[in-house]
Amino acid sequence: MDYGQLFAVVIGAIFISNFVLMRFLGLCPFVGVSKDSDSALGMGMAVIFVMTMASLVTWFVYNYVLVPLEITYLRTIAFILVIATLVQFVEMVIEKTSPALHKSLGIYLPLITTNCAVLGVAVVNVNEFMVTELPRNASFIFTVVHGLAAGIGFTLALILMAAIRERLDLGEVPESMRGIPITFIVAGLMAIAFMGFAGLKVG
Amino acid sequence: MKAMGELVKGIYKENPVFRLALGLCPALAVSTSVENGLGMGAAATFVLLGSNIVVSLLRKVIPSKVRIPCFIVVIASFVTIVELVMAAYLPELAKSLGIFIPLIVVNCIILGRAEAFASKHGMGRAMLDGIGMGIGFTFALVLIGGIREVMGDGKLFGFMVFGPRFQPVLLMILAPGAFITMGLLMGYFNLLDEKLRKRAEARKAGEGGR
Amino acid sequence: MHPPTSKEQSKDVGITEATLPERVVIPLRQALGAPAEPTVKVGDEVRLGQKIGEANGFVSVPVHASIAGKVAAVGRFPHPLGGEQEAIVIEGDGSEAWDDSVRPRDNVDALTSDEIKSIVLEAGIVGLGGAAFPTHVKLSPPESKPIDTAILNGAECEPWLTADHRLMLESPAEILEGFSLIMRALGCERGIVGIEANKLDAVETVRKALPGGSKIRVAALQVKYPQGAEKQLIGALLGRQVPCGGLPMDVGVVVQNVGTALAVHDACRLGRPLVRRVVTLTGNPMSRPTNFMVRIGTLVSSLVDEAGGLDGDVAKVVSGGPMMGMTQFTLDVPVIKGMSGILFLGPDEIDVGEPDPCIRCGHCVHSCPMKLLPTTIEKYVMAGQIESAVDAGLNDCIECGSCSYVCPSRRRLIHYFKFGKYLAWERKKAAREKAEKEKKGQ
Amino acid sequence: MQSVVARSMIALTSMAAIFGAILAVASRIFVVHRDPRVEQVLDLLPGANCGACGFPGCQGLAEAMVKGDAPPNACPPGGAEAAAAIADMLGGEAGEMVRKIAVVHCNGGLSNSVQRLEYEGIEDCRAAMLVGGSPKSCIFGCLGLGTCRLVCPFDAVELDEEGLVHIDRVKCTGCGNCVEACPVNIIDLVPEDVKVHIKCSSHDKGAAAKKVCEVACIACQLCVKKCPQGAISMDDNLAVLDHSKCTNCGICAAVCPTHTIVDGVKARPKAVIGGGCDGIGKCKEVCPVKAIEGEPGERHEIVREKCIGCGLCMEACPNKAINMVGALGHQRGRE
Amino acid sequence: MGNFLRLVGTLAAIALVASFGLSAVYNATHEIAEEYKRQEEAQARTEVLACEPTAHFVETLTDSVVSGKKFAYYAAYASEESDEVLGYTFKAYGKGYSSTIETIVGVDATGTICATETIFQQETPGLGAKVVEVASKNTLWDVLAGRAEDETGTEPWFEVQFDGGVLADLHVVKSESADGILAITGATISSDAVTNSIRDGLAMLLSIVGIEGAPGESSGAPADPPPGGTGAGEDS
Amino acid sequence: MRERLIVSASPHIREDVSVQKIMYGVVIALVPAIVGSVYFYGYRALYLTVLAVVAALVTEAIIQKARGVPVAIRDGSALVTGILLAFNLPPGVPWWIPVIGSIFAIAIGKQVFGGLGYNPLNPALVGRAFLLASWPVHMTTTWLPARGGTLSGTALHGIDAVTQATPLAVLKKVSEIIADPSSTTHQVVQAREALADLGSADTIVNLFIGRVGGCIGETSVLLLLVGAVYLMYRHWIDVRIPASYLLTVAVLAWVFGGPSGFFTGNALFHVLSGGLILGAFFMATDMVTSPVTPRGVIIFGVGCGVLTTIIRLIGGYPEGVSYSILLMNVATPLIDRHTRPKKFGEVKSSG
Repeated sequence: MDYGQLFAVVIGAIFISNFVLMRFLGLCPFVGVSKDSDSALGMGMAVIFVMTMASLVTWFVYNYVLVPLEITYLRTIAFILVIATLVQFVEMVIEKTSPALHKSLGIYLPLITTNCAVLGVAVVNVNEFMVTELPRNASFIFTVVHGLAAGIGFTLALILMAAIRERLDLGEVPESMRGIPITFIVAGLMAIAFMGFAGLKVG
Repeated sequence: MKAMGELVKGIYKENPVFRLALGLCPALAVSTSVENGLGMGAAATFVLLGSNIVVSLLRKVIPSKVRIPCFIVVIASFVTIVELVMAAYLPELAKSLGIFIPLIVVNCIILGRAEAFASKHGMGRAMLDGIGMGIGFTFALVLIGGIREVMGDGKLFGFMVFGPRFQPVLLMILAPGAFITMGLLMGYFNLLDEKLRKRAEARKAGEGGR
Repeated sequence: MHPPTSKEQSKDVGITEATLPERVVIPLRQALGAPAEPTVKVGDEVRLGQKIGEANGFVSVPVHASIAGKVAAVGRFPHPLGGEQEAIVIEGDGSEAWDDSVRPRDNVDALTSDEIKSIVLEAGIVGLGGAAFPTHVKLSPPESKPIDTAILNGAECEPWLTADHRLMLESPAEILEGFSLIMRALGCERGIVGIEANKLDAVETVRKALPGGSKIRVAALQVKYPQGAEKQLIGALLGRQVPCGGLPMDVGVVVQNVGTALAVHDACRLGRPLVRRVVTLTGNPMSRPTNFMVRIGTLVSSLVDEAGGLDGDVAKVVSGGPMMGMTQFTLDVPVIKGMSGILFLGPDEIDVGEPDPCIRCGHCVHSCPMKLLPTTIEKYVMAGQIESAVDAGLNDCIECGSCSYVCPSRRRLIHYFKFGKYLAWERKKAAREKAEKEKKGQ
Repeated sequence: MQSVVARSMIALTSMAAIFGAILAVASRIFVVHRDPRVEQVLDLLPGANCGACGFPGCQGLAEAMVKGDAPPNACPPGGAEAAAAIADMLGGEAGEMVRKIAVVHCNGGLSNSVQRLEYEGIEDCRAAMLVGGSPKSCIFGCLGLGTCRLVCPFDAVELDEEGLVHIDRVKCTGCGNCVEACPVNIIDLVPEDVKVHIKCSSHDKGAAAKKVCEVACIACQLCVKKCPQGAISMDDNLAVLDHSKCTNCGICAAVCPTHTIVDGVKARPKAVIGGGCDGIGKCKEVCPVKAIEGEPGERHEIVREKCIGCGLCMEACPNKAINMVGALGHQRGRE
Repeated sequence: MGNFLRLVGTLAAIALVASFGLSAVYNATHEIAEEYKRQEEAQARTEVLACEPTAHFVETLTDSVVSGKKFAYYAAYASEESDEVLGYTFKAYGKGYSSTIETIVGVDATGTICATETIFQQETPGLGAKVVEVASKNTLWDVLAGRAEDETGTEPWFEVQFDGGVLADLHVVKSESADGILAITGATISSDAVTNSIRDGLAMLLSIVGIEGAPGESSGAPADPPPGGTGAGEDS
Repeated sequence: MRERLIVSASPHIREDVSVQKIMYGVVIALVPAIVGSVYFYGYRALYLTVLAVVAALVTEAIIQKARGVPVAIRDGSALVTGILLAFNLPPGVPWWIPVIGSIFAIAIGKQVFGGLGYNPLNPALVGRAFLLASWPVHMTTTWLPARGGTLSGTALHGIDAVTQATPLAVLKKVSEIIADPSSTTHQVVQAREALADLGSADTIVNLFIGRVGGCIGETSVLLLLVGAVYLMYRHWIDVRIPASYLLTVAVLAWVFGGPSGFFTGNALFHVLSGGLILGAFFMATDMVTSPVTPRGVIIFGVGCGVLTTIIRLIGGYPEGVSYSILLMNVATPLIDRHTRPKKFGEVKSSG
């Protein structure tokens, strides 16, 4: 187990190639739910949870169903089925067992089904940790940790953006740039700032 | 006339990217060049068309509780078909679109249209809607891709535009360039919309006065 | 925060009695709370000190005739606190005789706490520092909140104003007696007179006037704005912080202005209701800055004439000090109980025009004595996010003006806070009405 | 090769079946009661959960719509169709009501009224009231800082250079926001079909009002006397119109010496005396603006410039010799 | 219960149909895709050994494992009977910015690189993708006006740099004046990925087949210079 | 007395300070460094600065005109942006670099958000980051040696690979050589000598005076400090930001920055080299983009320091000042949101 490499995966997913700012994954919810900080935090937590869970489950599906049956070409359809079910299931469980948690976190779950960051993380996991020569147990840990880190990276970008947008809401952004356009400009500038992490040597 | 309307609404009035803010991820990720934009647009259009048709046909038999999973399966099937066919017959394009082909599945445009339109209309209109939206999506991708390719690489369709002395704005090819181009284009479309609306209002007021 | 004090003009000018006005306009609303109910009608003869308006509720005080004569009118007149308010106009007959109800007391030292409170109420005394809060209310804290310290506020941190300063120099003994009566009314043992260190002569004078064995001590305060604000004064003298949304009594303290102490003395010792006060007339356009002892209801215009008029262009007339005072659009407003001064500002002393955008320099944050974030609150109010503004401390703002004073962008911070408080209050009222309606509906 | 087909089919189908079963069972175990309207709205929404609305998914938007926190058109992907359907579903309460429109009862602009002070501060009438009151000498009048415009959600209020407020009768929905916000309470909701308005709120006595404003109501009572419907009365030096009685005849506006009453009818018909006139002069008696001339017994004439088209003469003429012509499409009052 | 079955049944039925359709498409296409890939690689192998025109027969050697890492290469002979090795080809995998770049490298019998060809990359167009870009003199306007010169057969300028290179030459530099592989402006990660993967592969090959120039001596190359064309001229 | 008096809310007097005054104060504070840049790099430095300033002013004016808002280029903010942008460029860049940088800085960095006071990121740094990403070759290789000194400010001891490098780039290079196990003994010895020289008194003095290569305005610590002291005296910059920033860098560089283990780094070298002084006093203190809360400014300064050190020590760039300030700019609204000071009389912070 190479902990340095694992750490590098974490730093990479959060900062260097942040899912939102560098890989353009999960933009719809990034733009939609970054209007206020509280929703952003709730959404972020939900995404972290689902990304980790989805990484975990898809690893099993890939390694114990698709690979043995030699039908890896079905991974897209299998993964999305898994994610959709997972999200819906978790939402139902949370709504029933903990209304408070549902209010703060669960309501963001449906939004995640179609969050391409979740499917994205599953696909990236396959490309980076499963088809490579990593031993199986290592690939499992890398997959789950990567899912978690990618979720954290998404959440980081989301709450930073939410705080900025709350401030911009009180400002004088030109009429035509209000809302989504200025969000993209801010995202662009955030991406420029995040370029400072490029080439970070960790691990 | 009505059919025409369904077709062209996606280009400007209901452009999925600029107006509805859907399908943003591929719009930015794949728009590094016109070629990629066209390829992604074509792929998405095909999936849109296919899933719209199937969803429209199946709209009466699918119970609402499993509506979403069913739609997703349908869409994912079409995506996989595109993936397989592209790998076999257009391997170069498949290489450059990479990870974003499977992600067409979660392109909100497709599920959105399947839900909002195809599951409520007959096959004919659903087809037209699919094609219209696809064209709008492709248009957006080509527009963004063109801007980024010209400014960031000095090229269009892989050919130099400005000659060898041009020093391209590398940022435009990088992630920030995509965001900023998108933001400015959306802002521009808003401005355009405002202008058109004002003009229409003025015309209406003029008519009313007479 | 150290705005220029600008007190040189009038601090050495002794208090002079203004000539008896021929006509006074006495607004029925003198203090916070409900206006008084008039008890006279047009044509009635009134004597000096006679009650002409009855208190109307707990937070309300009576008003008294400040000259003898005939009631000429009861109606709406311009009010120094803005807009028009109900007032009683008395045409004077030149008589200086007090009403029969005014009788000096010789048993002052035997007065009980309750007696003092009722005398104060009957005399119509309010805080003369500017806020004009009814004094009897302040003297009657609930039993759950025992008062251990009374503070006499002689800080007078507002620039330009010298009314309190002169009063302390000229009537220290009376003020101290008034203060002792206040302490007795509150039943507290400790009394502190807080005076800013730029008035060392006043510190000296008051100290000298202290009777032997007094429980009162005099403290010289650091010169800074707003040192004289209640909460800041308590913090500076006792190191206690009045809780947010709370009153000084929550930390066992009551603060009274020196003018109020004099009024308490006059009421208890001489039996006189509050019919006069000291007003500083100052500002660069004034030909002779003056400290006047003025009858309540005297029109400012007549005072200005008496002080020799104006010899410069005046762009703003402020009732009170430049930091918290209220602008006037006419000089035909009467002196009210809470009016500590009239300040005239020339066109080059004020700034006009649109403010610049906020550059988030944070000067307002550093200057805020309440440790709020004025820039943030302002933006919330501007955006109509009143709840967020209240969360951020809108209602804790004491409107001292420090933030606006230091703002390089000349933002209208205080105006927005006043406005925000108004909107918050409106909202609360609407919510309450809605709730009541729903209750009725059920 | 067949085996790939078989493997794929078995794997995918069984996965779908298992997941479907899990969901079906879970939905039964973890059933939570929801507002049925939310479900209905949810059905009308696209269900893409794209987040374009800013709410947490379609469920969140549906709940907000039901609660009234989001307008029916808050879903961009759903487009106009979904919006219409949702509005239909949720908007059953509107019922039939007389449409009302906000009217500002002041016409004293910068040039025809007196200003008493120069206001420096927040452009909002309420804020101005906090620091010293109205800039106008008339304390009843419009402050002209546009609070009503700020609070109007429909962009229906305009402020002109005179500092006067105009309400766009098409855009105004009668929501009453401006009525509540106006610190001097000079805005009022008036039935849409009343088009004659008394544009003053001053309770000052005639002379005092006239001194500070050229278009103030001076309480001369002319309108009260001339109104054929008895719709105008005097309340503390101010003319007040009873909307339920007004027929928009416009007589009051024509007789008002200070032009305080404004006739909002765009075009009025004119009376024309036809051949049936026998000169009995009834019309001349009733004409409020003295627009009829003629000797008794002779055919009378209308002075077109003076005629305001109120139609009183037509009603008064026993010979039915008078007709109202012009102003095509104009409707007379509410019959 | 009927409802339950209907839910599950619908979903399963759709999945059944979908999987049937998909597997049919898969059957029809995956052979073609794989065949294309095989041919592409085979062709690339021949092309990168163009400097040894007599080499026309390439044989797979079994995978070797060197210090825990798998490595596979092909040896080229003049004919099936010949046992004189004319050259070698191997595939180098370099982790670039957004993909693993695969390059086929041809090496002659002395250990000098003959030619290289990048067969797979998904790097950013305009940046990392320039590893396979052909420097064209033709502008869009030339093409539109029909003035374009024929440029078929031109090699990408980045790949050409490796031709004739030996192990010691394989390090990335950022200015044209220095010796080494000139990095692509703004795409140092991709440049490094290709160069380092070729260097590592070559070193591995040399040590396996026993040509002089062991890995230890290749150290003149800097270790992972920073990306983004940033460092203030760290390179010579 | 006037016919119509002015009525407004209190207070009725104002301190004699304005946005314009502050902005021109910053310009005045930058004048010594401008003069220094002309001395060290010749008139080209001034030429580039003027280009940047003119481009910034013209862009601001054009956009404000197009937006239909009053043209406010006199407020001096665009002037400051232009100067700071030029200060962040190597002295040998082509003329169009400062022009395009200024246009981007003003248009995308500032005006698109509504102009002065609303931009979340420091426009000058946005401009610089844009240029660095777009034309990395120009931005990293066009250094000029300073008059009276050298490019690297120190002896190189045969580290031939770094003839074009600024002190920080030399540091990065030698650290890499030392850390690289494949380096020859000779190389390591040379690198250690060079490293020792970097920390020598001579180099430190060179850095302090400005006799080293670097961006136009960042080299002379002495001249920058002169301006900074003026600004601090006028209370126009918040001292806590540069103080916490520099302290953090110093401590972290000392602890982690050494080639031979913890607590061997040269804090002084790190503080004086690169754009740290310029960044800490003139860019991190940009009022618009830094927090306003008392705790927030400390967090901001420390955050800048941590990020700068991380990028310098293990990042892909030799210098990390501009990126770390940009990153902390991004975090500023979040910091402000969570560091609201305790109100006077607030019994317990309610969360």
